[in-house]
This record gives sequence, structure tokens and C-alpha cells, in this order.
Amino acid sequence: MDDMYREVILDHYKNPRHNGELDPADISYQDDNPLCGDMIRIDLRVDKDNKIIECAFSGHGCAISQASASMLMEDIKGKTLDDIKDYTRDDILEMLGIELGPVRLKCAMLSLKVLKVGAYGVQEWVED
Amino acid sequence: MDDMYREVILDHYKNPRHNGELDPADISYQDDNPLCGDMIRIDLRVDKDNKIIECAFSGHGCAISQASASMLMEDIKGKTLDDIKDYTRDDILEMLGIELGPVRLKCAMLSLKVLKVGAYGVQEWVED
Amino acid sequence: MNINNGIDIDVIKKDFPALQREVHPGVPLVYLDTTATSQKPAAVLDSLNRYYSYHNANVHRGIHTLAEEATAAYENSRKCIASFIGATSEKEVIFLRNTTEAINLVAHAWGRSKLVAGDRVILSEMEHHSNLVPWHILSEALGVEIDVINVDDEGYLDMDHYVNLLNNGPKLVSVTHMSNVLGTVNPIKTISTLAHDAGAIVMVDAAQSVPHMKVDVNEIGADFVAFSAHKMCGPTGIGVLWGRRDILEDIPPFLGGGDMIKRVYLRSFAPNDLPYKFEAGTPAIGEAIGFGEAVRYLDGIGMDKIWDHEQTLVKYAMEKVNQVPGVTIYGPSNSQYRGGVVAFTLDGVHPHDIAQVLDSDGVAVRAGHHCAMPLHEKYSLMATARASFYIYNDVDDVDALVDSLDKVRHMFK
Amino acid sequence: MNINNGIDIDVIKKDFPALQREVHPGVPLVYLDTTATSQKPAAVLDSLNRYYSYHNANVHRGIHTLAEEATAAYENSRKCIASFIGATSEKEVIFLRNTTEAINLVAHAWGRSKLVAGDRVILSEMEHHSNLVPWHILSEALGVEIDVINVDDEGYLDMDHYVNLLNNGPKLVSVTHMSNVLGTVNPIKTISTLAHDAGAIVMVDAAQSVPHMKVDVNEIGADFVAFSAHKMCGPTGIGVLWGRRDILEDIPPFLGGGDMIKRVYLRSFAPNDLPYKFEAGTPAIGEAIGFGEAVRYLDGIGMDKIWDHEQTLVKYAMEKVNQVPGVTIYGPSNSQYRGGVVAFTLDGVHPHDIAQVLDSDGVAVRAGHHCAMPLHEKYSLMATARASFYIYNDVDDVDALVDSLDKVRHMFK
Ligand SMILES: Cc1ncc(COP(=O)(O)O)c(C=O)c1O
Ligand SMILES: Cc1ncc(COP(=O)(O)O)c(C=O)c1O
Repeated sequence: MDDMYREVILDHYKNPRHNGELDPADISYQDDNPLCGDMIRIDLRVDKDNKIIECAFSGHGCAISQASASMLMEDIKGKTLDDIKDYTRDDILEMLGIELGPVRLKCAMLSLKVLKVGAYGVQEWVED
Repeated sequence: MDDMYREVILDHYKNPRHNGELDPADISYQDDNPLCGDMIRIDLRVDKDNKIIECAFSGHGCAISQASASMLMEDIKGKTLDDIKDYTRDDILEMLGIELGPVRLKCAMLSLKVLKVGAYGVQEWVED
Repeated sequence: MNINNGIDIDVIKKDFPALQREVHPGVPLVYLDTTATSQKPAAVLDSLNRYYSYHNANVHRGIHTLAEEATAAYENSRKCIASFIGATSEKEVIFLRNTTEAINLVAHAWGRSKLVAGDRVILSEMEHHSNLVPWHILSEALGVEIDVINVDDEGYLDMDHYVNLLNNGPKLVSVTHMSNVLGTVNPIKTISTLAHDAGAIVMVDAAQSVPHMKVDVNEIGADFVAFSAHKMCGPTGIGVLWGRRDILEDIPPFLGGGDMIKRVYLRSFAPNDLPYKFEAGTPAIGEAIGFGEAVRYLDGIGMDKIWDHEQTLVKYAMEKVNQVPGVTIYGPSNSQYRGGVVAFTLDGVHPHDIAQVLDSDGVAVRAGHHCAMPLHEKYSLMATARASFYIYNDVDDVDALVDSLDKVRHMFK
Repeated sequence: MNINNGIDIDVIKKDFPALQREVHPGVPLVYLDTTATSQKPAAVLDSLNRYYSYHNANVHRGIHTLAEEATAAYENSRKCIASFIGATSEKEVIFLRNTTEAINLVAHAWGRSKLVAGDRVILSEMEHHSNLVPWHILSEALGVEIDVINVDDEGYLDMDHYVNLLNNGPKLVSVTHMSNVLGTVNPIKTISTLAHDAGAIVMVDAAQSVPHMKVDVNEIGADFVAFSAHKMCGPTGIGVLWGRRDILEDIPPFLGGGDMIKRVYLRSFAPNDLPYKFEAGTPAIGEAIGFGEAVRYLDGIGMDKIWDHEQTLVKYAMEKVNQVPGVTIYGPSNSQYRGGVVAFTLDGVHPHDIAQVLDSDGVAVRAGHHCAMPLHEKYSLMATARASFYIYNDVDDVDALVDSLDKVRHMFK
């Protein structure tokens, strides 16, 4: 349990970074996990080189889904859309610093899924 | 095995009594067991008091079904149709002198079923 | 000693191998997820093992000794279950995979042969997806209309609404005997009587009632009743549809194949008699035999005692859980009208997080929509956490739940 | 030592508890009825027992430890079976009760959404009822026409007739990979190629092939493949439909309920992704896990070795049984084209009587139409006796069969 809800996860959950919506945004996408109702929306602003200059997430759900979105936002700011292609499941798990069972994995991956589908369309997203 | 195929059963199978058809007959009925293809037809001639004065069976199938038909014919000759109402599963098993599993029981009971349905219609026959 | 309503829970707990295990090193299992599936007593596992080890054969068509033994055990199990639910004949007991398949069978075999576009079917807002989706599929295929009985804020069916809906002349009323979320026990006998008076037939989703209380299919006045072995100490892969004989005889078969036929030609077939007409292919023989053993186990304890025991537990649980600040419990507050299920939320904590932290203390509860999305939507909820009880639970288990809930609350404060 | 094609049969026999039992006092079991259902190795029974004792929980929706363990084991079993049959993805592997349900699913979900009156479906004269009746039901419901490939006197499909029937522009060809009566192994790859060239899709009833030989679903070119665990060392109540992903994605769900949905509203629903879209309600979790273990057991021996072993046995059996005066064996005389099945008759003795006397010697064979009435009718037979072989049989078993057959012959002379 101490593993599962490390201070840093609870901190991101209670004090989410880059939380909110961007208007206007260059890229906006949202999706949910029908199993538990977790919902994540991500808004991005990019410059002419496709560098992410601003990003924000909104939505609701469990600590894992919200904290991983918050951490992901911190991580991608300043990266390019191309860099996002390289993000994998393991990157998210490394940020969270925990191991997850199959149900919670879906919570953790929701924000990455929204990000990738938003940036590249459905083809880019391979569930596992 | 020696139990199952007592001499008397094999004898009735190899030398069936009252085997054949009656023409004309007062009552004729036939049925089969789709599971194994056993088929029995029974013809009866009755007098004005409904006494069975002649009876015959025909058909094909396993030793149990044919022997029990043959034994049944021997037994009912001279009885009345009313007497037939009283015949039960146990009567047949007693004639055969063996115990039977559920599949073979159907073989053994086919002739009684044909006899009862022929004499009284389907209502009279209760499978178990 | 741990005796409650005449059941010695310490003795019962020993019957269940799973309850002897630790979930994490030093952390024993507190299993509060019976509504999803129950644990299995050793007696049932032994019967499975005995069957597969020594009597395994295909049923119905075999003459050799193993085939006769397997057939006798399989059919004996059917008789045992028939008597457990008060069926008039074991021919009315059809072995299927689970409650879901049973309801689908009725929707297909009865629905497609008896209903036409515009005919109405009544369901309720508290139904499990298993008693919604088969009717959605039927509705799409045939143009059948679906009416839905409202559930009120306390989790009861709105009976006035039901009576109103009956005025539309429905052909079928299909409702759950007990909600797997709210725990509500519906007045199924009244529902049946009213439905019959209105000319409808009645299907009862008994997945949550048959495991926990004495259900007599004739007494409740149902025409079809469905339940699953895995929720009542039995194996997975086996469930029952009970149906009234005259109705079952009147409808066409559903799945086609071995065993459900009397005769097969190249382009046609003649169906078999009941119950085989609805059992196509090699059935779940071992699992049906295990189901019979499960029913014997429950009967040995006594369904009335089991119900009383759960009543005591759920009353205690509702009191204790309610004392946790920020908790909301859903469903009837009067435990007399609810089974051993407590679904709740905790302010500021997602049910998934509750379940996760509870698991670290060995307390197994479910979190999610519990296959009842429309009901959750009605209460504007995405998910709830749910603790549920059975013969092998006691007040210590409830206390463990509440202690762990307190921990959750502090973590997320 | 009892080594055949690299398999030590004495060692294998010890893996199967049923083979240690006596049928009558002093009379050991000689099990020659695998075609109906196989015996189960201890490894499979242990996996069932382990699951039910320590990891039992409902799958997919649970967060607690047991639910995660159960889900992982269930999904792992799916992967294991996918790789066993060479499936491109485990999403193409759908857990159902048995071969029969799998064929019915295709007839319902694919058939009712893709076929209209007048469309043609090709079957064969040697099909099991499971691959006839679902199409009869479909044909009655939709007006679909059924064509039937002739079987010749030696038990082979008449391929010229097949090619002729393809000229009618069928939408589907559904045939058995191996006959459960004749033992004929059909040229399934050629059948598939010809069907695809004619624009039809191909369903293969692999109930008798997957247990006995290496089957690669892509290599044989099928679109749907069905098989049952209970015929290949696994439990009852579990089987598989494999389907090509694009086709599975293109057709509507079959049964409705929990797990097969993504979202449910009061009057509609959105189906889940593959494979869950076709798995409604609580699946046969324990049995699926046991199936995975069975596949691991068979894989450990090696499917090619199993096939070679059965080839040796069936060749020996045909020679020896043929020497019994009055015996007629059905099916290909060239054992290269037949699996380990020998169906036969004995002049003047009904197959039921044969099976009964054999049972008194502990020899378990089947007697009847083996769920293939049309095939028996074709050969003007009411029934046959059938001996069938698996990894745990050896030449001693064949000798026991032949000795007992001699006894039958003398009894009925
Ligand atoms: C060729 C064939 N197809 C289908 C089946 C049906 O299998 P199940 O009864 O497991 O559905 C069998 C087994 O009896 C078979 O031998
Ligand atoms: C009320 C109710 N109905 C139906 C079901 C479905 O049961 P199964 O998944 O065994 O088909 C359940 C169990 O999840 C339930 O609680």
C-alpha cells in the first residue's frame, strides 16, 4: 500500500499540475475508461516546430489516473509531438514508481492514450 | 457380463418367441429408440372381452430390446388389455433378471412402451 | 466461539481453503466480494476432483461403466437442484453456463418465437447488465419496446410506476430478485401476481437470491428463474435456467447440436425432450456435479439460517460503515429489505483507490459499476465500492473493513 | 518399457488417475472412448484445485489481489491456447462452453448478420450434429439453403462433388477437420483454398483434430475454428472459437450481459472489444485455466509425437480388429488419412451389446450413432461400435479390445 500510494502520487492527486483547460488549444482530445468512469481531457499548444509550449489536463477519476496525467503533463512540456511517439507504458510506470495490476494499469495509461490518440490519431495507440 | 447376458436372454434373442406380424390385427403399434435405432412393432388380436388371444412382435435392435419383447409376448398372451395397465418397469426387469443402467433401461422398456401406447395411447406411458 | 444464528462461523471458515491464505505476507484474506463470486468449500472441490479422477466420461449416450456413473451423477445433481428450488420436476432444470446465458436463452427461444414488433417488455432500473443487454439485442432485432420500472432514492422499485407500466399490456416482466448493488430484495411474489393478472409472464434474475435465501420457484410465482453456481459455493461454468414445463415445451430450442436432438437428417432435425432440448453439446458435466455438491453444502447449513446470519451481519455493517466520516451507503436503510450487500462511496476518494488500499490490508471488495451502469447513472455515480457477505463472514470481517476504511480516509485527507 | 514414437506410455498412463482404477473388482479400465471425451491428467486437476482453493475470484473488473490473480491466470490461458493453435493474436480466441456453442455462435452472429434467404452454406455428410443442427436452425429462420458434400464408400469427402457445389456460389463452407466416426482427416487446406477462391468463408469443426495433431489456424486457411477442452485433457464446460480478427470485429455480439459491453444504457449498449465482445457473463474461469494447463501438458509431449503415436496404434488396431470374423470397419483403410478412431460392426450383434460385453472386461468403447445420424444412415447403419485412442493408450489396450471382441463373437454365435 505504501508502495501503491507513494507520497508523490498522492501529492500529484491532491495538487495536480497543469490542471485545467486551454482555450484556444491546437490539440484537444478526451477519452474515458468505461470500466471505472475515469475521464481525462488533454489540451496542447504547439509552436511551428511542433514543440509543446503549453499543456493541461482535466477530468476526474482515481488517484492513479489523475496523478499519472499530472506527471505526464510535467514531463512533456517543452518536448515535441515527435518525442511523444516514443513514450511507452514503461515511461508512465517509471514516473509513478509502482507496479500495477491489469485493472489499475488501464487507469494509469489513460492519459498517455489520450495524449497519443490526440496527437496522432487512433492508429498510434496500441493497447498492449 | 454373465449377469447381463444370462442364457435365457441370449436364448430369447437368438430364438425370439411370437416373432412376426399379425394381419389382420386389432391393435398395431410401433416405435423406436432414436439413440440406438432399436425398433419394435407389436400386433395384437383381442376377443370381445379384450383378452389377448394372439400377439406378435417384430423389429430389430440389441439383445436386451429384442429379448424383452419376446419375453413380454409370452407373458401377455391370454391376459386382458386391462391387465396390461398394471405392467411396470419392474415387471420387465424381473423377466430379464438383470440390473440395467439408464441407457440400456431404454432398450429394455421399448417393448412395454410400444405395448402400452398401442393399447391405451400416449397418456398411459410415463417414462419414469 | 463464533456462533451466529445457529451457524458456527469458525467451523464454516475452515471449510474454505481460500480463507486460510494470506494475501500479502502476514496479511490474511478478508473476503467481502461474494456478490461477484463466492469462495468454494473443500467438499465441492473434492467432488470435482473425484469426478474428474475416477468417473469422467461423456454423458447420456454411453454404455460403459464410467459413462453410466457420469450420467447418474450429472442427473442426480439436476434432481438435487430441482428439489433445492422447489421445482415440480427436474425436467424443468436446464444446465447452462450462468445466469447471463439463461436470460439470453429466454430472450432468444421465447422472445423470438413469441414476440413481434411493438410488444412490450418490462425491466427495472436496478438490473444487472445481464438482464438488460439480452433485451436490448432482442429489441433491436424485433422492434420490441422496453419499459423500465423506476427505482426510488432509497433503492426500492417504484411499485406505482410498475402498476402503470402494466397498463401498457406487456408480454414479459423480467426483474431481479435482489439487486447486486443496493441489496434491495424486491417483492417478487407481488410482482409476479400483478404481471400474471396483466397477462405477462415473469422472468426472475435470481443470481443474488438463490445463493442467500430459500427460494421456491413455484411460491414466488415465476415462469423463468436464472442463477449461477459460482455465486453459491459452486464452480464457474455452470448455472441453471428453471422454466415452467408447459412454456419450455412450447418454445423452440436455442442452440443446436448433440444431445438436444432426437433425430437428425441432412437438412432438418427433431428436438429432444426436456431438459435436453436446451442443452446442446457436451455439457459442463464436472461443474454440474460440483454444483449439486454446493447445493448439498448450503442445504446442510440451511438457507433460512444463512439468510438470518447475513441479516445480522449487514445490519452491523451498515451501522459501522456509516460511522466512517464522509461515507454514503446506497440502498434500503432497513436491513429487512436488503441482502448482505453494502455499496458505498467515500468523499474525495475514488472507489478504485478505496479497493486498492483495502486490498493492502487483505480486505477484498469490489469497486466499479458492478455491471449496473444505468443504476449508477441514476444516482449520478461513476462507481461505488461494495462489500458483500456470506456464510463464511463474521463481525470481525466487518471490523477489518471499517478499520481499513479509516486508513483510506486518513491517507486521502 | 513401453516406448512408442518417443513417448513412454507407461509414464503417461501414470499421469491419469482414471487409468489407475478398476471398473469391476479385479478388472482395470481400458479406456477407448477419447473421441467422446478424454481422461484428465493430474496436472490439470491440480491446476483446477489450486485455482479454486487459492485464487478464485471474478475476472476483469476486480482490483483486489485474488481478482488480479484470477484475471492474470485466465488471460494467460488464452495466450497459451492462442500460441498452441498459431493464432496471430489472443484477441481471436473466444472462450465458450464447447465446440457446439462455438458453431452456434458463428451461425447466429455471423449467419444472421451476413446471410439472406437463398444464400447457400456447404456442409458434408460426415458432420457431427453440432455442425448440422445450428445450420438447420439458421436455414429455418432465414431461408438459407444447405448443400451437402457426399462422402464416398471409403469415407472420403467427394472432392469433385465439392467443387461442383462451389459453383453455386456459397457464402460459407463448414466442415469437420476429422470425422469422429470414420476417422477421416479431410484435406482442409485444399478445402479452404477452394472455398476462398469461390468467395466463401470457411468454418472448421476441429473438435477431433486439435486434440490429436498440430493445427495451425492460419496455415489451414480457416476463418473460424472450433474445439473443446474436454476432448484434449481439459475440463468440461470450456471450449474455444477462434476467428479471424477482421471478421470477428465485423459481426455483432451474440449473447448479451456483463463483460461483453463497453457501456450500457437503459435501452441500448455499446459492445466491448475482442475477445470480450463474445464472452457474456462470468466465464468458466477455473475451466479456462484448466484448459491452459491441458494445452501445456500436450505441448510438453509434442503434438507431432502424439499424432505419430496414434498412427501406429490405429494401424495396429485396424489390422487386429479386421481379423475378428464378421467385423466390418468403416472409414479409410489407409491409416495415413485417418486419426485414432475405429468404428466397426460385428455381424449379428448389435453395437450396444458389443459395448456392454466389452465393459464387463473393462474395455470402454462407445456404441450408437455418435451424433452422426446422417452418416450412419448413408451406410444403412443404425449404430456402430467405436474404439478411439489417445496418448495414454498402447497396443495392450488394442489387444484387450480384440480379446473381448472374440468373447462377444462366441457369446452371440
Ligand atoms: C467432430 C465433432 N464435432 C463436434 C463435436 C461436439 O463437441 P462438444 O460436444 O464438445 O460441443 C464433437 C464431439 O462430440 C465431434 O466429435
Ligand atoms: C443480479 C445479477 N444478475 C446477473 C448476474 C450475472 O451472473 P453471471 O455473470 O454468473 O451470468 C449477476 C452477477 O454478476 C448479478 O449479480
